Amino acid sequence: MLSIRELSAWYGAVEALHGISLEVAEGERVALVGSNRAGKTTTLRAISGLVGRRAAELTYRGADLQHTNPYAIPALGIAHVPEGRQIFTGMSVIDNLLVGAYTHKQPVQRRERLDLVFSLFPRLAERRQQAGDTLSGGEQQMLAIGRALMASPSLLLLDEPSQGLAPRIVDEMYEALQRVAQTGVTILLVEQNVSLALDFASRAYVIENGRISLHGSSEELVNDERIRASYLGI
Amino acid sequence: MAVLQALVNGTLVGGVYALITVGLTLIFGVLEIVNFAQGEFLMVGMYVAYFSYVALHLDPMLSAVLAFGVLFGIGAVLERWLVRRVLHGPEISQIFLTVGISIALQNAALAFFGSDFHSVHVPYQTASLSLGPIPISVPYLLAFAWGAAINLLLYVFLVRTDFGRAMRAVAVNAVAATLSGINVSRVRMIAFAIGAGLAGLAGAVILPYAYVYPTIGLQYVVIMFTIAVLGGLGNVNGAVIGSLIVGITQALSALFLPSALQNLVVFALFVAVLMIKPSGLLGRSHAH
Amino acid sequence: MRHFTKLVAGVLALAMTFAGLAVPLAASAETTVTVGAVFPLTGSLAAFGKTSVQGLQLAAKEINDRGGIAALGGAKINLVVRDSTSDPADAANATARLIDDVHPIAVVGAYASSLSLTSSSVCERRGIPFLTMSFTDDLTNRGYKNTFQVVPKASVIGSKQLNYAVDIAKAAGDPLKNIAIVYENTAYGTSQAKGLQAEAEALHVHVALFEAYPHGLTDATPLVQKINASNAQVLFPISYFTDAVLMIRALAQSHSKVQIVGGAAGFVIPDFVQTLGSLTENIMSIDTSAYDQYGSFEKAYLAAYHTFAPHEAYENAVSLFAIAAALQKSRASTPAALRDALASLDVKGGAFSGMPGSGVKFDANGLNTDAYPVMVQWRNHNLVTIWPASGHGVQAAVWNGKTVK
Amino acid sequence: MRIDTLWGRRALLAAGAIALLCVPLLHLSDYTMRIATMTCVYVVAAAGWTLIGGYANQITLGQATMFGIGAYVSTMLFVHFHLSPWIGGPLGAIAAALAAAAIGFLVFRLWGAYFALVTLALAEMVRILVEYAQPITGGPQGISVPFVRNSVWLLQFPEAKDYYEIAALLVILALALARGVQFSPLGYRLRAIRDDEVAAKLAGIDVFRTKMIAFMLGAVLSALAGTLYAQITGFVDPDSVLSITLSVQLALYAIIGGAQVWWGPLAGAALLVPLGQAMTGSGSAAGAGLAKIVYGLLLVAIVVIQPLGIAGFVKDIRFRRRKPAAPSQAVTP
Repeated sequence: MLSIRELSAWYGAVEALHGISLEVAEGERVALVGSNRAGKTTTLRAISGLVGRRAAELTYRGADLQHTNPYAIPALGIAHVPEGRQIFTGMSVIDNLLVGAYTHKQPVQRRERLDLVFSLFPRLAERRQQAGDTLSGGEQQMLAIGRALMASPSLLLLDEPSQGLAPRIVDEMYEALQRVAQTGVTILLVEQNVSLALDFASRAYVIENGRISLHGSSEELVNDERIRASYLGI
Repeated sequence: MAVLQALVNGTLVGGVYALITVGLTLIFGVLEIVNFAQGEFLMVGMYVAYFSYVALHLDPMLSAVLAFGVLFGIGAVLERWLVRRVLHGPEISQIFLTVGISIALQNAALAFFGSDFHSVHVPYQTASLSLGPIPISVPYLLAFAWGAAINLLLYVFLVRTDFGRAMRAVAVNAVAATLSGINVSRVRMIAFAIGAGLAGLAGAVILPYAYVYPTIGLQYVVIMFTIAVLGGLGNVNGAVIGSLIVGITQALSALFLPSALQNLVVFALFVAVLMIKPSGLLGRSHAH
Repeated sequence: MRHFTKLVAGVLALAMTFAGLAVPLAASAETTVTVGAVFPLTGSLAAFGKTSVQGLQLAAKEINDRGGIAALGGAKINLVVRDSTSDPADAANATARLIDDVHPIAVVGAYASSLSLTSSSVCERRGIPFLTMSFTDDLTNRGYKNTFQVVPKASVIGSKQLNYAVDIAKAAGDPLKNIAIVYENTAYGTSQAKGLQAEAEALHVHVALFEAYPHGLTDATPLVQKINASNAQVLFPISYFTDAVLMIRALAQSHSKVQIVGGAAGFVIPDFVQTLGSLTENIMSIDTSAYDQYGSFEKAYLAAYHTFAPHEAYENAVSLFAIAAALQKSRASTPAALRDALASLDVKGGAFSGMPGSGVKFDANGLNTDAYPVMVQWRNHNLVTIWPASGHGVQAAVWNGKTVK
Repeated sequence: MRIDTLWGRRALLAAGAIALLCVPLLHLSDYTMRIATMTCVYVVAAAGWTLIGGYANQITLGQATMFGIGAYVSTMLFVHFHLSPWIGGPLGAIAAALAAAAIGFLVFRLWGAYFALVTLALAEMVRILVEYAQPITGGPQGISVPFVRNSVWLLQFPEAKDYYEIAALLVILALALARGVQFSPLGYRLRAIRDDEVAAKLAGIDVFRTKMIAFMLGAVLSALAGTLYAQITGFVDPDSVLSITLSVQLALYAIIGGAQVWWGPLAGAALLVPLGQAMTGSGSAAGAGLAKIVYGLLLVAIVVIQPLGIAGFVKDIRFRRRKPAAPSQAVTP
């Protein structure tokens, strides 16, 4: 459903991705792993149009993302949970979620999405009137994911959901993500914690210095010597 | 008694100030630029009301809606063609772009409308109601009512509607807003247009007790800035509170101090507040 | 990008065009006498600059229609107008440029005192006569040889404003005891208010409120509250139009019945009655010219601009009439000769009838000693002269609703 | 042609300075010389703005305060104590530097728009106080500088053009200072603050002190310009030397010329002062209004196209700089 061929991306005049190719099929869970500054976040930002990019192919369900305005991409079914959560500070939890549902105007549908988010993250329901920036880090991450889910996405781009969170919270988060995936949402996950990522995803790409260096099923990669040495510390 | 009268007057004037200032605050909140042409938008609004009165005998309280529309259009065009280009540019461009627009508007008014003073004649112009022994000016009261209504409407718009929420979202985090499917450029354009429109509306509403000529904006612009910064630039509720503080301070200080020093007190208060809280009373702190 | 470069090019081209327009064609010198006019046509004083120029243009037309300056072979007045802007330094620049460009025999300007002060300095240094209807005392206190003030100076206007009011009140049987003076914080306001205050002290009138306010009010209610609290019998506001309007409306809203005696400027212009309508009824003001005595000038102005002629229009016209009279008398063809002719000028009646004293005669400092202020009053949307009672064509004053005989 | 050697550049600058001093040899009209003289005054005043506003990006909208202090202090000393402006001017400059220190102490922790607006408010406070202190300052009526006699010692000459050489010397002094600062360690520190204040602080720069030095130096320049202005016009009042309009104008000259380089104020004032004068020539309000619309539009066009002003255009030409072809649309927060 998401096809990427020869994707390059720039920050200003600096090229940060050098022609990567990547496929995500309907219903899959795919991880993109690599070290710091390897280009993982840039890949997601390039898909969402937040950085300058050029590609031989960059399509989602046949729609050409290169010729779509960044703000129109969510309406195609892609929801992006950015690195560092980026919740709307000063706005309440419920307002954050409602902004997430900006492209979905029907009240009934919104009600359903809200119920779904609150059932996935009951703690958000408790704090619905609280300002977003008064939440704990884990709650903020849940809010960011919940906000993305409000748009009823078919593809969820997740950028470092475990960053800066206590292990217990991370487990809780990934349980919730499992349930999200079970509802049929395709997931492209960027994660620095490689074992966590390979655990969750069925396939993974390894990115190094802006290029894809390896890809395969999670099982293959877990057993790959290079991966074990460089990323899993075994 | 005199104090009570001053409080009443100060509150009324404060309500009017809130109406005049809220547009500036909205523009700063969403686009993070200080619009130095806001006084000229007010001036154009006054001319719209004046010409509506001359040509159509429309009361400024009604032509205020028309003034809003005209300035909304002007604001949208200016944002689309000019302001947008400096939003990511250096601060200097942001400040002096709107200074340039204000010079051009002032002199356009001079060239096309002439330098004469204009005002309107409405029956309630010098009327006043009596609240016990305290007279309350009707034109101020009407302007105050408009101010209250607009601030309430704006509040409802920002809090209860999707587009208003989107506007707040853009103000806080434009990237996350884009990722939520919000057309950030369009939201900014409309925020600028609404901000300009509100200045136009305010201009119309104050016309019954004031007058218009090309450089009238200069008389209001400093007080606008003071209030907007005092309340916290970008914070709409802050603008209301700042307006009331300035209105009441002016009225009360007039009781004890020479009128010539009236604005000195306001400025001193303004500087003092910023020394204690550099982002204004209700302003959010910026990581700049 | 390219289309913006074009925009800049266009803007520059336009600017150059204006710059080009500004350079006048060399005047054919034989049959014309060039007189310069420097007035604020832009900025906050633009409205008054405009009416001043209108008055001058009508005066020039009147002189030319009557065959020009007969003594100079029917030479026509060629009036060259320049924008002083509302800034004193620019007024000086504009004057210097005017002198360089067209070599006028005299300059008339610049309405506001601050502009006239710098403009007259330039004229003094170049030896060009400068005629003005600005009020400030400074203009003729500096020992300049080339500055001529056709109107009484501010301190005199201020003292007469009170003096006449005291006389009128006495005649009405309601002696003046307690007054309020509010004045704008400008050169005009402060110098006139000082004259008023000094006169009040001399006449033992109690000043219950002596208050300066910043010019360009956005709200007059605090000021009006002070006025009301002072319980003054009479209010003497010294204000330009904009503040006068706010103040009078706010006074009406507070049900104030105080008798207003304005300090000229904003109180005696067409905009005042057009804006305030019947609120102007019985408001008095000191003034430097008598509207009901303008004669043919008044009719010509009304026909051309559909309002009565404000005092600055007439008084600037008087400056030009004085120049014409001096030229006629002396056949002067140089600024220096004109200066001497002006210094010894003594004319009465005719076009000068609208000036109280109906004449122009300058003292050593260049002050018109014939002129004195008059009190005028709004009646039924018109200004009538009411004091001094001995003057020509003076009508009865109405003091606090009571007609004074 | 490019002159890249150190001595070559110095020779060029010296030639420029000499050319500036030799302008009177052209025998231009009195009016033209008057405008040339006024242009020099504004170059110096705008250079004062550039040191803080341009070099450090602390956009003050209150530079008129410094100009006004220079004009008032020297004029008051001259009128009340018959003190020559040659002494009154430096005293005014010291007073302005002290005022700058006080203002800087209050405002330097504010950022961006807040900084700009607070400097504007403080400038208005100064204007109100000067108007109120009538016995000393002459209040809103201002002070007329009496013409005593033609005298170098009293800095009094009959014509504005007679001030030209002094004004030109002051320009050379001011630009030498501005250039010196630009290429000095102080200049690097100011640039670091302009680019990123937080990073500058982390790099160990005493941000407050650096801004303060630039602000005070700038105040001295603007104040000296104010002194000269008062002598030339023979009249100071709050509206002309302490107004917001003047503050904005000084900043404009610097910005249009290029706020980040020492010669920006020169380029800006040399373009805008004569242009502004040319435009006021029209004899009708509509014409004058139309001319000033052009002025406003010119400003709009320049800040939109080239925020670095004339200096930016020159840089583009000299380096034939081409922007890298932008890839498809990107959103910046």
